[in-house]
Amino acid sequence: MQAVIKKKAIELLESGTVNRVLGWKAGEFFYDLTPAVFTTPEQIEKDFVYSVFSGANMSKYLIDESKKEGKVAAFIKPCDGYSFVQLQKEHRIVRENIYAVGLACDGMCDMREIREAGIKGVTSVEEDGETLKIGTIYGEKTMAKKDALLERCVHCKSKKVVDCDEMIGENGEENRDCGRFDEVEKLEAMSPDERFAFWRSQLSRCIRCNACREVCPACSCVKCVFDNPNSGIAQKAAASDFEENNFHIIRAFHVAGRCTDCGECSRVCPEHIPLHLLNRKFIKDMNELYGFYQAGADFESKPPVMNYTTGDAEPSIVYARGGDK
Amino acid sequence: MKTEDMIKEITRISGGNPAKCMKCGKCSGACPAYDEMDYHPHQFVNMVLDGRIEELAGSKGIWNCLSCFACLERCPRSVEPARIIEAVRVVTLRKAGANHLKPDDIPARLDDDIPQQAITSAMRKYAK
Amino acid sequence: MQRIGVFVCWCGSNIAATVDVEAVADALSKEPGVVFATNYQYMCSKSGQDMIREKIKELGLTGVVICSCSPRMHEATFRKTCESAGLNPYMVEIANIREQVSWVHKDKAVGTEKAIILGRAAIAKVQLNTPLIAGQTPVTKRALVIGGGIAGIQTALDIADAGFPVDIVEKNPTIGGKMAQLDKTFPTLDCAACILTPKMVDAGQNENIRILSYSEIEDVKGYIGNFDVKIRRKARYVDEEKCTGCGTCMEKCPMKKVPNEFNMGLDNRTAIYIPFAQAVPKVATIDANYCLKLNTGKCGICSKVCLADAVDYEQKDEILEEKYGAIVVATGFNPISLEKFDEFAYSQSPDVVSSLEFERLMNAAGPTGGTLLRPSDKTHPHTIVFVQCVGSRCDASAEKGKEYCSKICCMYTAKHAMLTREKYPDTEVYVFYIDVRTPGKGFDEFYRRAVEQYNVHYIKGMVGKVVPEGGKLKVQASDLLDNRQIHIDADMVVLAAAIEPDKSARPLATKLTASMDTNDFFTEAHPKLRPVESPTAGIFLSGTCQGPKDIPETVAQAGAAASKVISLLVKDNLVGNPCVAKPDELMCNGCSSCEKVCPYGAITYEDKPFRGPNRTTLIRRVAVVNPAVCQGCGACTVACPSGAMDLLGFSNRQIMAEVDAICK
Amino acid sequence: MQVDKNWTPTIVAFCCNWCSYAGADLSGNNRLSYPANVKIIRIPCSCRLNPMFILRAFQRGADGVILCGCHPGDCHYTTGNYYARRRMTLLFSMLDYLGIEKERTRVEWVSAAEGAKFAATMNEFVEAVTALGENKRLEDFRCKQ
Repeated sequence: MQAVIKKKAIELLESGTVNRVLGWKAGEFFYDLTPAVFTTPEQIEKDFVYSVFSGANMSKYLIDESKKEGKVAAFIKPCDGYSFVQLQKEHRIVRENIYAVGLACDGMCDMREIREAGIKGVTSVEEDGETLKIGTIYGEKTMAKKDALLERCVHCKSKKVVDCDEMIGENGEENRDCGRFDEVEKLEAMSPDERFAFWRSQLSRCIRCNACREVCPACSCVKCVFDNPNSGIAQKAAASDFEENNFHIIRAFHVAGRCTDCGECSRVCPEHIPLHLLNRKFIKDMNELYGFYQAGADFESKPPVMNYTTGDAEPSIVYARGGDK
Repeated sequence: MKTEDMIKEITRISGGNPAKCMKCGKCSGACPAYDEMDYHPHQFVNMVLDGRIEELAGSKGIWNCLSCFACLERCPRSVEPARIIEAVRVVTLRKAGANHLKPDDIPARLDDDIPQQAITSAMRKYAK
Repeated sequence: MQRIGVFVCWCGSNIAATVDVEAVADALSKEPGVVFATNYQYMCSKSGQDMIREKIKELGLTGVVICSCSPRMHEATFRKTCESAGLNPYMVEIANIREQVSWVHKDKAVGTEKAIILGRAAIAKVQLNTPLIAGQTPVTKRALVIGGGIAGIQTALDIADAGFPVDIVEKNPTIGGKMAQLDKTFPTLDCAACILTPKMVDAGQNENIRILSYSEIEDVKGYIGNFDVKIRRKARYVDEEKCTGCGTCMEKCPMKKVPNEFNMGLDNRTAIYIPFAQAVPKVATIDANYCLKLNTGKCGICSKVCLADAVDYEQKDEILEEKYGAIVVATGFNPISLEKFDEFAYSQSPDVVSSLEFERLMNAAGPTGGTLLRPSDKTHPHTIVFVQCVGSRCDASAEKGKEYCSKICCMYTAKHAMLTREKYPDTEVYVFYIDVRTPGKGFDEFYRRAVEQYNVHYIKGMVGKVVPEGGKLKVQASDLLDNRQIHIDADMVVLAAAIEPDKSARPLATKLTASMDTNDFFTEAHPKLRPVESPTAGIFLSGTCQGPKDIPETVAQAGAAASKVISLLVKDNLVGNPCVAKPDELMCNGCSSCEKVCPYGAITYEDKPFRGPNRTTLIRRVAVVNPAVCQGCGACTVACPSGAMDLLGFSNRQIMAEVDAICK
Repeated sequence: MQVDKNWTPTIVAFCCNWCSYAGADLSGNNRLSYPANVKIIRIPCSCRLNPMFILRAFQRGADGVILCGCHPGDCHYTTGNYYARRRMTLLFSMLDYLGIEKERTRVEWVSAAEGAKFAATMNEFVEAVTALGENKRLEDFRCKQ
């Protein structure tokens, strides 16, 4: 796959279709791939990496990149694709300045899962069909790829790239039966006390590094309310339980209906807080109450929070739904 | 079964809602078996709504409904009397506990001219 | 820091009996920013107001808090008071200590404590108040009426009567609309043409009215008082100024096989045509789809025979740009397509007709010259079956038809039945009905006349199917009251088709940013209290574009819409509500969230240059609120994720300050 | 839980200007009493209520927050309460999901003619919140005296 993508990237540069390519390169470690912009075929040959760790959602970088001189090539995985379309709907990216190459994706891996499987001292990871060949300082080990997938890939909601100029690999289909709400349901079935305890145990670890916000394609405000001294709720660090809750509730609310469930927030959280469970709660509620909605699946629909029907459920439905005492 | 439960059961099986009926009578206007029945399609709906189900179930008319779906096709309110009458028949049969046919018996009785709908309908009636 | 004066009102004993007003004034005098606090018997009295004025001047107050009755009662009063003393009226806040305190809490200690808290909240809010100035926008004193049916004509006539210029934009070659096609009108049975055509002539001759026929709305920009409208004047290939409407071209035109839409396609017309004798403007139009000259380049007869030299095959569509202060939508209705109702054999037999077609068959100017003949064999029908509610009152989940009652069918069917029996007493007439709905002046009497005097057979039931067979129409129907199925061999079947808004209405609504319901009827600003206004300011509704209506209702609504337009156009300037949404450009993402929830279409977007890093310039799309259109509901403020959108007078910080003061 | 007998909850009621604020006025006009812990904040429309305000109220020590607006279909701005209805439904569901007592938040539609309903609603709501006791789960300890 990497070879094909590199070839395509070089071809696009050399043909003059684009003057730069948005892709991935190795970060501090081989598994923390970071997005990067390449301008020459040489750079691509040398640094461009596409591996099972190319999880980073590229769409947010296009907000700035698409406004620069000339066309930029971007490689769009299915989940990036939803954000890509959503951002176009929000007029945040200039589509004409982008050459989008859709990538068929069968899941990205999580280094944490590999470590948790007891594999230490990892020096390389190679994909070999269904298995991962893992080089370690203690010799080569293997592991099934499905056991190392990122959470969002375990419950992959779609393999379809909604919008691109060409595809590498076969475009896939949506999968509404992916079980991504199972965890939410488990929480809903708990008692309020248990839920409170669960979320305290999670959110109290928040160090307010803002990684979730910075990586989130929906959290792309020019200026975030939490950074704006005039908003009345600006804060640098959470000084109390309340502020820990407040930040995440407001953040989830602000992206409700625009969140494509790309899972980046949870992927980057250094405290491993399952933040996607907050967004998914909103998505699940909206699906159940207002009909299925996938942000970024099309160019026309209004998000449920910016829409209504005269027969919508009353807020009191909350008292009747979900887990009770 | 209590009357209310019967109404609920019939509504559930039919998938329709007799309360939507505006009593226009288009069903009875469309029915080709009208004269074969003691109660007519528009009456089915109303009788279910009124809870006069015993009376309806006891009538011969319900067995004369051909399930041609003319009423269902033309009903402007999506009440779909054909489904309701089918539901009444199903309830009647189930109540009688008389599964005249076992599923295994059905194939032997099939002939080529039986419409697919009738086979399905027979399965629903007789199979437990 | 503001310099705030607090004035606590006793309201006689209304407040003072259960609130210790002195303690309230005393406590509030210690709040930050408060430079003066007092209490007085009646703040709203002249001497009370004088005291406020005096203190504003004497102490240089920059904010005023009045603890008194509900702001719904006297907010306006106190705002005026302060304005007359030179203080911006929006620097006043009211703490409602009567309706919310003294009248609902009996215990004086409890009441006093709550009054102090409400006072504190008001003070906290005033701290953050900013002077607001209501914007003024000039009004273009000209109205646009879209649609030239009876609704549009009446609205235009009434507006013109008040002295304002009006343009009527009509997509067809003539005004007149559906009413021009009708034979008689219920319940008086006057001839539709006799009462409509004089109005059409009036409209054509009125010096304040300009009729732009054969034209469509291309684009609408702007807002109440200041709309910029682009109107497409479709090429009619005839110079309107030169054409005298003599009709010679129509006589000579060799293309005579064009379905005549005015007669519902029941006969033919020529390619160059005037829709009907009383058309206004009485100008010929060439139908480009059929004209031989335009399609093959050969012919040109009309041009040769035209003495006025009016025919111009080179004419092109033109775009007219005009400014208007108000827009009235009067786009009307059409009967629904009956294709999906083939149980009635509409597409199988020409003798199954819609009511509007029947109307033409009865009309003296219609295809049969007013003699009722079957379309198939031009013989006189002896048995006619009328079917009501065809496509009306259908379930939402049904695949065909409309959920609503079309309202006019019961009456026109009674009219048709009656007229048939009157002219042709040897005809048997059956009307199948579900309900006969006749709520209108003289309506039920009319229907009863059809039954009692004219012996029309009204049968409660519905036709289940119609089968053409041997020159007859076999009608199978139910008679619910007799509990039998009946079979009639009819010569004609007339279907009372549901009516639906004209297809042009939906794209027009988008251009106007006016809202519509799921049936494509325009929604009104308030279903009871503002029935002729759209929620979008400056857009008014007339006739069936808002919902099914008969002629008297349409005319009444047309007049009402006109009076609303007139009361807008007489103003030189519109004074806005200054408590409107205001976006902070520096924070705006341009994501369109706010626009999606704005019920008034007050928000647009602009690409603006901003300073970027390293002396670069970045172009960003940002929201712009038109204060003349914004009504200040605040829906956008919550939709905005970045908090760039705020509401003046009810800003995020003001409301949070109130929250803080109350929860302290 | 230990309940201080003298403790009364702090309730913030956001009322839309056109219906519910007028309804509250009417309950005053008719001298229909409700507990003094209810403090009303006037907003132009129920759709003006930002979830931030609700969280802020809890932070600053409110024990219950109620939003009152025009009945759906009667909004002065035609559509405001429809948006408010969706937003509040989702927010309340989220609060419940975080384990915060769902009885602390409520939406009621009160028309300008429903003074009696306003008073009854407030009585009922105060009772419900009193039964729950103090808000501990969304408070900010720094804001306590």
